[in-house]
Amino acid sequence: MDLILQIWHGSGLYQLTFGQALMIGVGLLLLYLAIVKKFEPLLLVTIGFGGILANIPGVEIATGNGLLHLTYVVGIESGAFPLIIFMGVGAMTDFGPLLANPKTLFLGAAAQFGIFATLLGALGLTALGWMDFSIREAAAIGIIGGADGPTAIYVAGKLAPNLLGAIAVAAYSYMALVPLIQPPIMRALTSPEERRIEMVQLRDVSRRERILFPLLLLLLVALLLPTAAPLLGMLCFGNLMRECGVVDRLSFTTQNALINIVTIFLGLSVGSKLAAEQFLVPSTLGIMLLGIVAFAIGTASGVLMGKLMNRLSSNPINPLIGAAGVSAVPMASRVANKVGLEANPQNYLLMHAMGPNVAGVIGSAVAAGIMIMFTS
Amino acid sequence: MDLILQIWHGSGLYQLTFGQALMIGVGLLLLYLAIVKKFEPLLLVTIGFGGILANIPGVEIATGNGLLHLTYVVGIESGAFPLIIFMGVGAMTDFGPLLANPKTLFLGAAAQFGIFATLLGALGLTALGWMDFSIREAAAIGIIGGADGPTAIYVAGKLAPNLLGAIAVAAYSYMALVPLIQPPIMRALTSPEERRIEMVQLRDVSRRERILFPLLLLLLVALLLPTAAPLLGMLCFGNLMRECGVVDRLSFTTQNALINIVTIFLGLSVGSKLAAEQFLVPSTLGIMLLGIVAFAIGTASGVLMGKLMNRLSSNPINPLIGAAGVSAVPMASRVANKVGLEANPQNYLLMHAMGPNVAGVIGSAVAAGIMIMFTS
Amino acid sequence: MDLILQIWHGSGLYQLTFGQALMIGVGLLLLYLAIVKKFEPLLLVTIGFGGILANIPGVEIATGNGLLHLTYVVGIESGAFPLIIFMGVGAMTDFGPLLANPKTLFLGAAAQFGIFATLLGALGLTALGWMDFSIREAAAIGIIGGADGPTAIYVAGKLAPNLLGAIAVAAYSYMALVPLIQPPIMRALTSPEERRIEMVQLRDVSRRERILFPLLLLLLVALLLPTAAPLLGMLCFGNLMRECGVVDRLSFTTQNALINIVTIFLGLSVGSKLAAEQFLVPSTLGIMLLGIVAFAIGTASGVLMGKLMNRLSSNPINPLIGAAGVSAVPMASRVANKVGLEANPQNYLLMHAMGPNVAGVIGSAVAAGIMIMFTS
Amino acid sequence: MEVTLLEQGLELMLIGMGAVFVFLTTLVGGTSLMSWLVQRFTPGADSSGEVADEEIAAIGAAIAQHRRK
Amino acid sequence: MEVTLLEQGLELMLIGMGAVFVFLTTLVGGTSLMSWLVQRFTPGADSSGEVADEEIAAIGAAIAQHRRK
Amino acid sequence: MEVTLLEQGLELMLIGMGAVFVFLTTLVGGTSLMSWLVQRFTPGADSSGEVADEEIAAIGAAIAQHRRK
Ligand code: NA
Ligand code: NA
Ligand code: NA
Repeated sequence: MDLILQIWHGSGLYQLTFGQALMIGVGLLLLYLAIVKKFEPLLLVTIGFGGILANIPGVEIATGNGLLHLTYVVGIESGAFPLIIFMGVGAMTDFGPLLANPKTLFLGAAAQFGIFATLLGALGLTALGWMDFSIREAAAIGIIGGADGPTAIYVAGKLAPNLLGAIAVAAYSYMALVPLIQPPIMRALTSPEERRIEMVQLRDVSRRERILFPLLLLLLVALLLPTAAPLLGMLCFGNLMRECGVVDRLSFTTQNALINIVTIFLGLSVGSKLAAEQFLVPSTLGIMLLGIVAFAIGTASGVLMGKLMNRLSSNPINPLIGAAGVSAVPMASRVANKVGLEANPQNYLLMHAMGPNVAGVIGSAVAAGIMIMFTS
Repeated sequence: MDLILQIWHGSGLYQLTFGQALMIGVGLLLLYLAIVKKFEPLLLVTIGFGGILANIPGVEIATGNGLLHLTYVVGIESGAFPLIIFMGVGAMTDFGPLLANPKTLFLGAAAQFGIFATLLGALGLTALGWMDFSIREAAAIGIIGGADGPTAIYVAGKLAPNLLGAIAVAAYSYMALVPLIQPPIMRALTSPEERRIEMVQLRDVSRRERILFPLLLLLLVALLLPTAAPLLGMLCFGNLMRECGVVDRLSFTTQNALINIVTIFLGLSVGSKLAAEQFLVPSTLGIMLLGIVAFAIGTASGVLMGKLMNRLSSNPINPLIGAAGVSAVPMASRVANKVGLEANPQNYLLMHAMGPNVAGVIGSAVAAGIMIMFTS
Repeated sequence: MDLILQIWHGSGLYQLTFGQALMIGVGLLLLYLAIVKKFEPLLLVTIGFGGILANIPGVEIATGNGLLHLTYVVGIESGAFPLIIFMGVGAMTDFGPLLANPKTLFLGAAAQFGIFATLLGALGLTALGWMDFSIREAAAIGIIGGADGPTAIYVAGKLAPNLLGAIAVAAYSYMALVPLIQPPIMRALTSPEERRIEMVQLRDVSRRERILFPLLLLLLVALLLPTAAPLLGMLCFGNLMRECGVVDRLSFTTQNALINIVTIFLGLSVGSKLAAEQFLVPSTLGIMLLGIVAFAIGTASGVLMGKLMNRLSSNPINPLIGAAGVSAVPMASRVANKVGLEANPQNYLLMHAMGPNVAGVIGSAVAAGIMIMFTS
Repeated sequence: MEVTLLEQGLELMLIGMGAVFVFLTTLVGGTSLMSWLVQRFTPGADSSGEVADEEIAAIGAAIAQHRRK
Repeated sequence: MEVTLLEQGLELMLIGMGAVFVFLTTLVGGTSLMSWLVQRFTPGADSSGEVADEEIAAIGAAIAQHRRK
Repeated sequence: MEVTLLEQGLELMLIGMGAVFVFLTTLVGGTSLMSWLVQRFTPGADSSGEVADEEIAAIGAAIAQHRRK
């Protein structure tokens, strides 16, 4: 009979807290969004499942010597996983549209305003006494506005590891929700005429330019902002492998087996930070709230910059592509394309939006470097 | 001349013990079984080769800072490798036949009797004074009867790391020998009429059921038996990736590059535990003996449960598929199919046996969770 | 204003030393050789890029807790990466030509004279007071003459970690330059008649011989020279997976995803040792100088051994294939083929050169084992 | 203490087999209920057609990946 | 000290956005210059034709790899 | 002690080259013996035909894997 009692006391049903049940529900919700709604499935499936595992009472997988705790220490705390993902992103990114129209980098710069506005917002909530974020925590929260998962995880791992779960979930959830969050803002800030603007076709970009671009970017980062060099260095390395044409087998593995393996363990590890006692705290609510504000402000500032550039530039620029400056590659480009098509059925903005879209990746890595430099 | 003497003293010939020579022979035997007889080649090639490397005197690869010792610590002691293999197994497993006929889960349950009978046997040998196994060691030995390599390694790593080499070799060797061990037992316990029984064709299983099943299994494990949650959680995660249809690239990598890489290092690491001084001890003989008893009892109880279910059920059930309940996927199913065809050339049991076969994987993971709960 | 000053002080431009600028130039040069000249691109792209990252002042990626420092510790110091690469090389190597004509192993033996001559050269420079190499350092430098990257890195990691960057760069650079270094030496030491010699076509080698060869090699290493067993053991393991025909999926992953992933991190990790303050020291110049001498002597002694064997053997042997004995697979074989074709347009030496070429891999691993045995 | 190792093992065997059966019985029940609910609330067969589609999509994706490369 | 957290944040925002713009402006300049130099010193178009070649090479390599296996 | 580093190196060179040759000579002998035994005790050529079979099997497996996916 003792043994049966021991089974019962060891069972999840006996030990389950309300918070854990709630978090298992959150995990199931993330899986639902990923599988049924097809929102960012690569990350939401893995994070969601990791979140469920982390909230099973009595199971040693997300804590102690458990697998997910080990991968968290080895891969997230060290920054290794986000850096490897960035290498993979580099190997999968075509900088051609950006090279064909480098001015779209300004759109990628403008959209980073969401990051800094959110930083200020987080400090404002603290000043009001509603939250209690340090400047490092506020900086890590702001990066959610960069709409770039690995950057957010990398920065949170360095500046505010205690908030990493909430920040990662906010970043990926809102990236998943980009098709819902962005269009109303884009429509509100542009006139139908602006949305109808067709853009000049992009020129072909030579292989030589494609090879030199990652090296140029690396050297600029090295000289101007070394704290952004790990992220952007790995991005450049991946892209150089892709474009140089002599290491195709390395590039192929980076884009497939390697990034897939790391994505699985990154997702599960991040999910392992969704344990109820860590996640169900008031600051999570604040982070979720600030995160959506960050996305909205980033979208708006990208669009407004697009309007400004359209007035100043000789070639017409459709301000909708400014919204793609937040990153969230390639979803934000697709959104810009879709909203453009609504206004003008001949207006294919997809390739034009890819320029600011990848510029947004660079821009938020730069912002991340600045945050790390000033607060650590 | 000193140097030549130093070469001679450093040479394997000079240092080789009789035990090491014997173990190199065992390693070659495992390679022979794998390559010529094609018995479980993925594991027997890697374990056999690792065993040879571990018995070369004077070579630092299985000890100290050697590669295989490092992979052992990182991958086996931590439990990481068996868990990742389980994720891969999940991604490769089709639970369709089980979902079409869930009652076959009872066959998978019955076959686990081999595990517990062997536990008792190991304690019996200890009571007789022939061996000296603690209850933890007896539990780890019993798991051999689960006919599931990663489960056996996971449990041995937790409960009896000193016996890991012998347990893993026993588990994989007997899994390899399933086509020799099972048929006589199956024939002895069934009448020709029973072996001839044809079963009703399985219904189609919808994608929605396939997606919900791993989640259902995970939640049941979470609520009832958290100590089984790491193993079954990873199995469910792999299966969810397989079935959900939105992360095919992760599922593909899990089934290929990732499981292959881990299999290589798991096999070599397990092989590194075949060093003569650790392996050539009386307990190894006991483990090999108990292991085959475990397989035999598991097979028998699966078949007997099949006979019972055939009498109670409205649809006919061929008791041969009960033997597949021990796991050893998919070999045990093929054996059931082959013995069935002998009795009735129209009798294709393969798909019917896959249900109890994968049920056996779940069943032995459940038994493993119980063992871990009660003895640690 | 303080913050702007902080940006400026944190910037690379402010902190950059002359040495770092120079080393960034060296990194760019390696990239140029790899991408434009297509010299050993898999390694020179990764090492070159790692070298640039290591010389960006203020960036924490090659030091401290940075990713490249971690991969260096985990993969290079432990010897894991070179061993895994050797496993991959084994899985990619066809020992058929060697088995068809085992006498070519003597050519692979002779070419290792470059290793030992360079060891003596390094000690000579020390005796002259120009350099200050210990015997362990001299041994590690000598291995450059083995023309085998992973062997050089493995030995340097064990005997002279402080010189690892220079040794690896020398080894891969000269391997890249084999088409420039070898031909003049080969022409100088052979007469046009010798270069014109056509060789007898190689016999078919049965699958059974191919399977037994790696086991034979392993057992010989085990019995005679255990310090070479980690390297040659992994080579044999990879080759056994390739040839045994029952673990094709493991062999495929070893030849693709696994070796590619390890190559990326090995290259970046080695590159991280090109930090200016470590690399820009007088000993680097000595190592670069000794390295090219090692290649030249190895080539010469291979060719001379070829001449000798041609006189003693009943079947004609073209001495050019002796040059392939240095390793540098498959580049050295292609060079032998090309120089042979110049003298006789019907003379296809490629397959004949592959024998000594893979023999050179074995030979330098044996030499590495001897160096490790005697100096550690 | 008079509880021998063997008695401990016997108890573990009984409880263990019991727990395995309880767990798998619950799973049988849960699975059957889940399948019943799915079949009740899903109109039409959704399995056979989809598989073919998926296969075509997989091949298409493989070709596309090749082209992209 | 009277510098509040909020003032610190404000300063970080101004400097930060400034730095982002300075960096990306430099990158626009550098990229434009690089492209101009490449186009000036490279005769003929080298982009479109090459892609097709690469694709053919990739397929060829895949077939070769298959054969080798 | 009068043994200089250089003498040590010279000795290492002689012994080392000797050991390389001894090892590879043994390997030549072992390989030749192994090949002779295999050819003596294996009837018929088993190499050429098999390769083609393996290739076909590899392609078949790839297609099957594709279908399964
Ligand atoms: Na961004
Ligand atoms: Na089982
Ligand atoms: Na060599």
